[in-house]
Amino acid sequence: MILVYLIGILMGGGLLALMLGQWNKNLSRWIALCALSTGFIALLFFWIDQYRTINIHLSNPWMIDYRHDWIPLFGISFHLGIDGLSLLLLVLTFFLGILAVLCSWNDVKERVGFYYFNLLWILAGISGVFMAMDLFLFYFFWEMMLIPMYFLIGIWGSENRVYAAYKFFIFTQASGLLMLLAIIGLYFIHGRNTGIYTFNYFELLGTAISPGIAFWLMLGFMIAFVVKLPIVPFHTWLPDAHSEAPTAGSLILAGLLLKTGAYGILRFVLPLFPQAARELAPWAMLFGVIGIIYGAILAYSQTDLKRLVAYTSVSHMGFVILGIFAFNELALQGVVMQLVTHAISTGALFIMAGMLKERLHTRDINHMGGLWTEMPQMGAIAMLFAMASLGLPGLGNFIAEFLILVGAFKANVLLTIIATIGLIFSAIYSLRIVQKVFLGPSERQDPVHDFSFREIMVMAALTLSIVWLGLYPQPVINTVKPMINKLEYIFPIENKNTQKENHQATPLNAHQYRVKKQE
Amino acid sequence: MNNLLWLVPTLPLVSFLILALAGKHVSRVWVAIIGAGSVSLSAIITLIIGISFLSLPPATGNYSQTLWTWMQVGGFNPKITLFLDALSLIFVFVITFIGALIHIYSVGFMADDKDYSRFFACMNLFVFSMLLLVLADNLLLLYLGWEGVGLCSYLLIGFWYENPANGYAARKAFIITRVGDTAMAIGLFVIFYQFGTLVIPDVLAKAPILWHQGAYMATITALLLLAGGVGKSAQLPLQTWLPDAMAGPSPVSALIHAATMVTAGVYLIARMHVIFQLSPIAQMIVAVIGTATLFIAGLSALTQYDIKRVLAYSTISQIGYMFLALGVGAWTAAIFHFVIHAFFKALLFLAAGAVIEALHHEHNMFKMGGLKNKLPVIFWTFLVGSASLAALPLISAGFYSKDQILWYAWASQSGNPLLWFIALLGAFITALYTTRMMILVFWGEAKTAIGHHPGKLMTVPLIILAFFSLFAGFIELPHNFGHFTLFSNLLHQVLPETVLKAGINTELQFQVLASLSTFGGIYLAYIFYYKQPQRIEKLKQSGFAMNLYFFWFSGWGFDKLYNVLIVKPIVFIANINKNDVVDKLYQGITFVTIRLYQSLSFTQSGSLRWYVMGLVIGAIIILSIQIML
Amino acid sequence: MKSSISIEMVMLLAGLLFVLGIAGVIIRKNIIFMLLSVEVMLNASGLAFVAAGSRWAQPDGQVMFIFILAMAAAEVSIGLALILQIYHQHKSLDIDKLKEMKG
Amino acid sequence: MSGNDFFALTPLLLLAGSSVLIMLLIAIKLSHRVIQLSSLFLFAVAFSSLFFIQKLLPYHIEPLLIMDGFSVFIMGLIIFSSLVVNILSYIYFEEKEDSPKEYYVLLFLCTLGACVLAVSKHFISLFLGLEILTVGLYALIAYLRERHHNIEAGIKYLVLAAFSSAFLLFGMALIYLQTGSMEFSMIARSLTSLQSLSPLFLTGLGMMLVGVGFKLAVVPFHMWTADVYQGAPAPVTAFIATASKGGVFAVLFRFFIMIDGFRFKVVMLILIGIAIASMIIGNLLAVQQKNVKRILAYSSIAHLGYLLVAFMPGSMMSIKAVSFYLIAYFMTTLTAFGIVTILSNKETDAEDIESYKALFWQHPVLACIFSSSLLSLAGIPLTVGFVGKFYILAAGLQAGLWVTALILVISSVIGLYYYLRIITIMFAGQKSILSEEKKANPFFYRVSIIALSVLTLLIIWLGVYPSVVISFMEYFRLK
Repeated sequence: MILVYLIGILMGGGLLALMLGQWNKNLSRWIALCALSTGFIALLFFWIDQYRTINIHLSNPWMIDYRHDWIPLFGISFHLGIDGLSLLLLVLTFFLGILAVLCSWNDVKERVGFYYFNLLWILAGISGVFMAMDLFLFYFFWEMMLIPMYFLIGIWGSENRVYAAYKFFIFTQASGLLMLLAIIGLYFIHGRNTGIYTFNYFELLGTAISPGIAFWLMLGFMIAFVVKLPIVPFHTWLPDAHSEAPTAGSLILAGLLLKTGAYGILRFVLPLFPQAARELAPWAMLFGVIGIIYGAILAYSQTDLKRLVAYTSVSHMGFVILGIFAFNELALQGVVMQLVTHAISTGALFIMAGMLKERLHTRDINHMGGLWTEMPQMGAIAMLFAMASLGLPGLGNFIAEFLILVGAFKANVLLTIIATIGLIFSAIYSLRIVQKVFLGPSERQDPVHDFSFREIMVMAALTLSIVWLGLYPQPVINTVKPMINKLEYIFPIENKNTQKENHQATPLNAHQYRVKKQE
Repeated sequence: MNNLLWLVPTLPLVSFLILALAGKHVSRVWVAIIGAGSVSLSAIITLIIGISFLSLPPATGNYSQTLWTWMQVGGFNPKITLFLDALSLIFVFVITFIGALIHIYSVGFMADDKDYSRFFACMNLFVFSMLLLVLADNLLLLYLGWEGVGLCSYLLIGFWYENPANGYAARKAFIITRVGDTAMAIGLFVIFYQFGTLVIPDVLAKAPILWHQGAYMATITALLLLAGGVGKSAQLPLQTWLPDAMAGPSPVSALIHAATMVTAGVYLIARMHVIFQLSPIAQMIVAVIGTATLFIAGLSALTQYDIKRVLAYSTISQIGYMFLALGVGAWTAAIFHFVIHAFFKALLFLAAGAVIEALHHEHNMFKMGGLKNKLPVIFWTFLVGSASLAALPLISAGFYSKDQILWYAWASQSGNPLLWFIALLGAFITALYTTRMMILVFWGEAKTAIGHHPGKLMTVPLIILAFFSLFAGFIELPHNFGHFTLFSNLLHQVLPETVLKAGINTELQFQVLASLSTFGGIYLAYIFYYKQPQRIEKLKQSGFAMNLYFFWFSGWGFDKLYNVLIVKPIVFIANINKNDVVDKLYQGITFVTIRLYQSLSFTQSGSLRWYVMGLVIGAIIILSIQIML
Repeated sequence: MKSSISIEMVMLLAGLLFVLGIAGVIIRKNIIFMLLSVEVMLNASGLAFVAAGSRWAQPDGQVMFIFILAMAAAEVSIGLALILQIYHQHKSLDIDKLKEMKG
Repeated sequence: MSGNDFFALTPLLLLAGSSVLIMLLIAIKLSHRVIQLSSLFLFAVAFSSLFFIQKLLPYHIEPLLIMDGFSVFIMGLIIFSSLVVNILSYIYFEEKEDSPKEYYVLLFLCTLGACVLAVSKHFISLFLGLEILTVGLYALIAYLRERHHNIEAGIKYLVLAAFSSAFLLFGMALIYLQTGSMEFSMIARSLTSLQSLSPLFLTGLGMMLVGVGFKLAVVPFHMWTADVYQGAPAPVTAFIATASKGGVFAVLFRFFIMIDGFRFKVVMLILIGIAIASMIIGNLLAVQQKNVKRILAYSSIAHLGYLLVAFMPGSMMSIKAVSFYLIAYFMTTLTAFGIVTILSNKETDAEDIESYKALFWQHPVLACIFSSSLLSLAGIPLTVGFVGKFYILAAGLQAGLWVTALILVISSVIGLYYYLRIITIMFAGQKSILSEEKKANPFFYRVSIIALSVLTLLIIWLGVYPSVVISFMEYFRLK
């Protein structure tokens, strides 16, 4: 039931914020904050509670399974369930949700009630996506988050917001509808095979589909996810949407919305169409690598700070796709790490871009420079997150990228090498941000102020998480482990090799090394 | 006492955290005490550990301390483990000890800087990362330190951030080393898949079992690791960042870009020596890179007028010697030279910093001069450092370390006369530019008035370093000269002994030759820059000499080459594609849609007769399809 | 009773009338003539119904024809009312002048 | 005729009687308000009578009519939409006309016509229903005779409708000539004895398609739609868009199912072509359109295309999909036109897209209602339109119509653009161009808004919880 409550608290909170926001703006802010905090704390307790038992029953990764009939004639049920991956992403959702509320505290002054309504409903949609275990329900949530996001960009965005909002909506909707076709196709194929017409994820798993059709169906799913993710030829909505959205919007877009794409691939594409996914793998990896390099090069040339950060997302998401299609535990764990750490690091960069915009009224980095003198705290934090984004060891992103690359190296050496070269590019654009914004001579006359207390709280939360993930990522890894193992089980061929290697490798250790030395 | 090991890196880290978080609220005195004190404390703990390690060596020859498991994924479980053996002990000693001296020096040197606490925070972070680098028991942790020192180097080169040139130099340093790091990361992947682990001792133990001598994979792995080392240690072809890195404050140059960080490549190769031994080709390449670098950088040093750039090129050149030593299998000689070089190069940088500060931040040697009597302490310590750099026979520590390398370049199993000869030539050039620098700075007439004299905080570390620059050489004496091998004995626990092909009786001849080249260099500089400066003027008349001069001055045109080959094309592509060519595709779709709309809406003409026509045409189409099919 | 004209001929006549009506609607610009042409088409289909009814010897065709007649009358009456109004507003019965709405 | 026959016909009789009754009420010079309220009451009675005849179903009234679940359902939809139109009409006509009372008579007649269509299973009843509906509509469209646009729309509709009726009639005559019957089941029977389809029958079917296609406004018979939608008074437009199309679609569906027209490849090919063309062209035409009524007109073309996709398989799923989509489409369209009606003023209808600017900040409730109806048209989840579209896709894909489904998806993305455009306009800016509260009659204004709100809640409720309706449709059989 906790899952239903989670969605309920967001939706209810949104409605309440909308209604009470009519006569008191502050009230809706506090309502939003309380709703999210309650959910967050509840989730944290749940996580801690589950964490102890999580790796005992490796065979069953599912923690909660809630099911209620919805449209029984179609075999549609209101079916929520979470495993480690969902739990982790849910925690992330609520965490970033709180930050989104905080960072728009003073930013949004008009139509506050409606703003928080949209914000909470987006989060509700995203939470739903992470929990839905019924394909119809999944699609339902998948689309449900679009409208509030559209409003968020279209109403509270900056100059070119309407264009960006359209573009965002149309890209995601078009791809989503293709997924709907694939979902329905799968439904009928399964129904014809077994006589049971259902959208239940667990029953659809292992549907026997002829390879040709499976490939097309998988493409239907893939297109929705890669547009969201995004990978390269489908990425152009992202820079527009990210740069025009209000700060909280960019944060949620980069931090959560993109993650739904990766989640979808992990949850649906791989388990439902293992064979087709394997066929697609080389191409997907290729596009991932193209994304890494292409996004980085584009990021380098941007002068709009938020656009720049947006393109870095394209680059980072390339790693995700590369890792997913490597089909081994290391890469998949890396992907999950990347989802979390990218959300934090890019989110932080977007928040800071928002703060800069609020102070300087521009996003053009050519009009910035030398801000360190006046804002050393922000400078230092920006430096930290720029370093995170270029994959400095000790920060979470490094773990993610390293694991992905190690995993992918086994699957495809050449592509992995090119992807690794992407790390050089990431250094180039990350340092450019720091240089252009904070270093160099200052040409400003009017003073700007450093972090306020609220902003310090936001950034501290982000900083602590990224460092924690960089130095002790084990909780995350353990949490998703059963799920990843399940996935790995689907792709046995690729993984036999490592098992063997490891087996050979373990007997040798430092002790033998010394023995050998003496010889 | 060994279990105090974790304190060594932790103290600077704690200090960094305090300064970074609360630096604004701490008075300058306390900043200095925390910043310099933490490193000094580390140095003292290192001494204690070192003594206990030497007096009571662990049975296994090493000591490791696991703090926690970093992560556990599949078969991959790197731990945060500190690993102490003779090699890392020497490095830890150099880092903490010289680090502490430089910190103390900085208290005086940076006294007037507004970002006092930021400076010490970064320096502490650097010491921490460097310690982690040398203490890491697995390659991933090493990589953490490796990148961490890169970050600190970046932060400190660009310390005076108002000047965009400094920021540019910092970025250049970071990115070029990152190129090497990337190759090294790939090397890590290879190692992981070959051995299933990144723990260094395990890797080294398995390598000879898994790979035969000269194995293809060994060469690849070694070359990838070498690429990392080349980037960090500013060797050919990734050396171009180091001269620009002199934009940072002098203590930074002393600590990071002379004594410690730039020798990380040497450490890496020494640490992974088993893999290099398995691949003669890779080792050969190491030697060749070292030799080429020492020669090229030496000639460049000869032409610089900025005192710090002279020292920078000289650093590149000296690290070239270390690479040469590593390449010919003279493992201990390389490390020995590293230690000695750390002393005298730190000394030179610090002294140069003192000179520069005394002369109102004047870097140009041609505007210095006549400081011999005005800054006596600086003069004498600088002289000692220069002597050591030029390898003045017998009395300087530099002689003992460099001579060993020269001799091994000839005499070791993989030694080669050509390598030796170029190295010898390098020694000659070293003496030449060192003397040139001495003469230009300290002799002649004074061209710039002295602003302020260095205080005790600055001179005392100089004197200590000068002491070591003179006498540290005596811990390792040549075969024919006492054959005192304290240093190499210690290291032979970890590193193999050098295999010789020539008898040790030839060593004396080579020592004489090396001494002659040193004296030759000194004499030539004496002639050109002191006795008969008009000869320089005459040389300047010649077009060929001037071209050569500019060629060397620009660091053999590497910067230009990279600019044209790599930087410009990428920037060009990035700039023309700023608006994302892929987006054109979608704009095209939009355009087509709108055109379709326009032509379709033209059919909605409002004319009833046209609508009737439409109906009729529709009917005709339907009927004809039905009849036809 | 023996029919002297074959069903086919009647249908052909109906078809011809129908096409004639279509042509009229397309060609004429005057609204009244357009309405007239539509009447011709309706009557053509009425004729076809009668013919079809006679083929099956059922009264249904003729019933249908009556309905068509009634409907045509209703239509014409409304049509004429509209035409009056159009003339009142535009002082013309040219259908090509009625193009205020388009796009 | 037995007593049962009369009982089964209650709804139709009630509608017919109501029109007479209203006429009488007009004759005794009652006020507009009384007329409106009494017609509202009568519609409600007619609507509720549908529930009483449930137990008789299915019931045949030979040879013309059939009362079964589907037809009663369609009748319910038609009467319901007339009822809503009736509610909306008061404030619309009150300020524009002195005495708009005859309007209600016509509305009853048109509703009757549409209902007859829904229950007919014979060419004669089909024709009768169609003409009752159409002739009534001529008058309704041109009702505001002072306006140029109304008259223009009226004459265009009249000429074209009569023209297409002629096609329909000629087609019927040909089929009758071929099969010897005008009753659907008899036609079907005579078709089964035929070895191959005669060209005569095919021509007849084709001509009928022209007539029906016109009424449904599918490509290529769509060109009148925008002009008529724009010219007609907003409530009437709502009626045309819903009731009249619903009735025609129902009878077409019944006809095809009864004669099993789905086995004729050629006919199916034509229908697929019509569906695809309607979806694409309908949506494209609206892309940059600035007139809201025209946008809705073009979007209705596309929606009929969607409906045809569900229609084509002719399966059990099709019936349900079509029925459900009709509900969705009816409610959504009514709501959308309801907003247009409410926002219209004395001089012009609220058709310029600019007049919706900043509506959200002026009338948040109206803007929300309009937005949800637009989103439902676009088929976004949480609205009934989404479930409807899902149903259609399911029906199409079950029959393997992949290409058609794909085109549906792509064209609905184009559609999305213009729906969003209206929504964006409503949320843009600060000041509304619309004049402030000017409603002559606050009571009816409020009633209208409440009615629309209820519709909106229904849109959302059915979007979230469609089971109620879906299980109700389980028992629809057309044969």
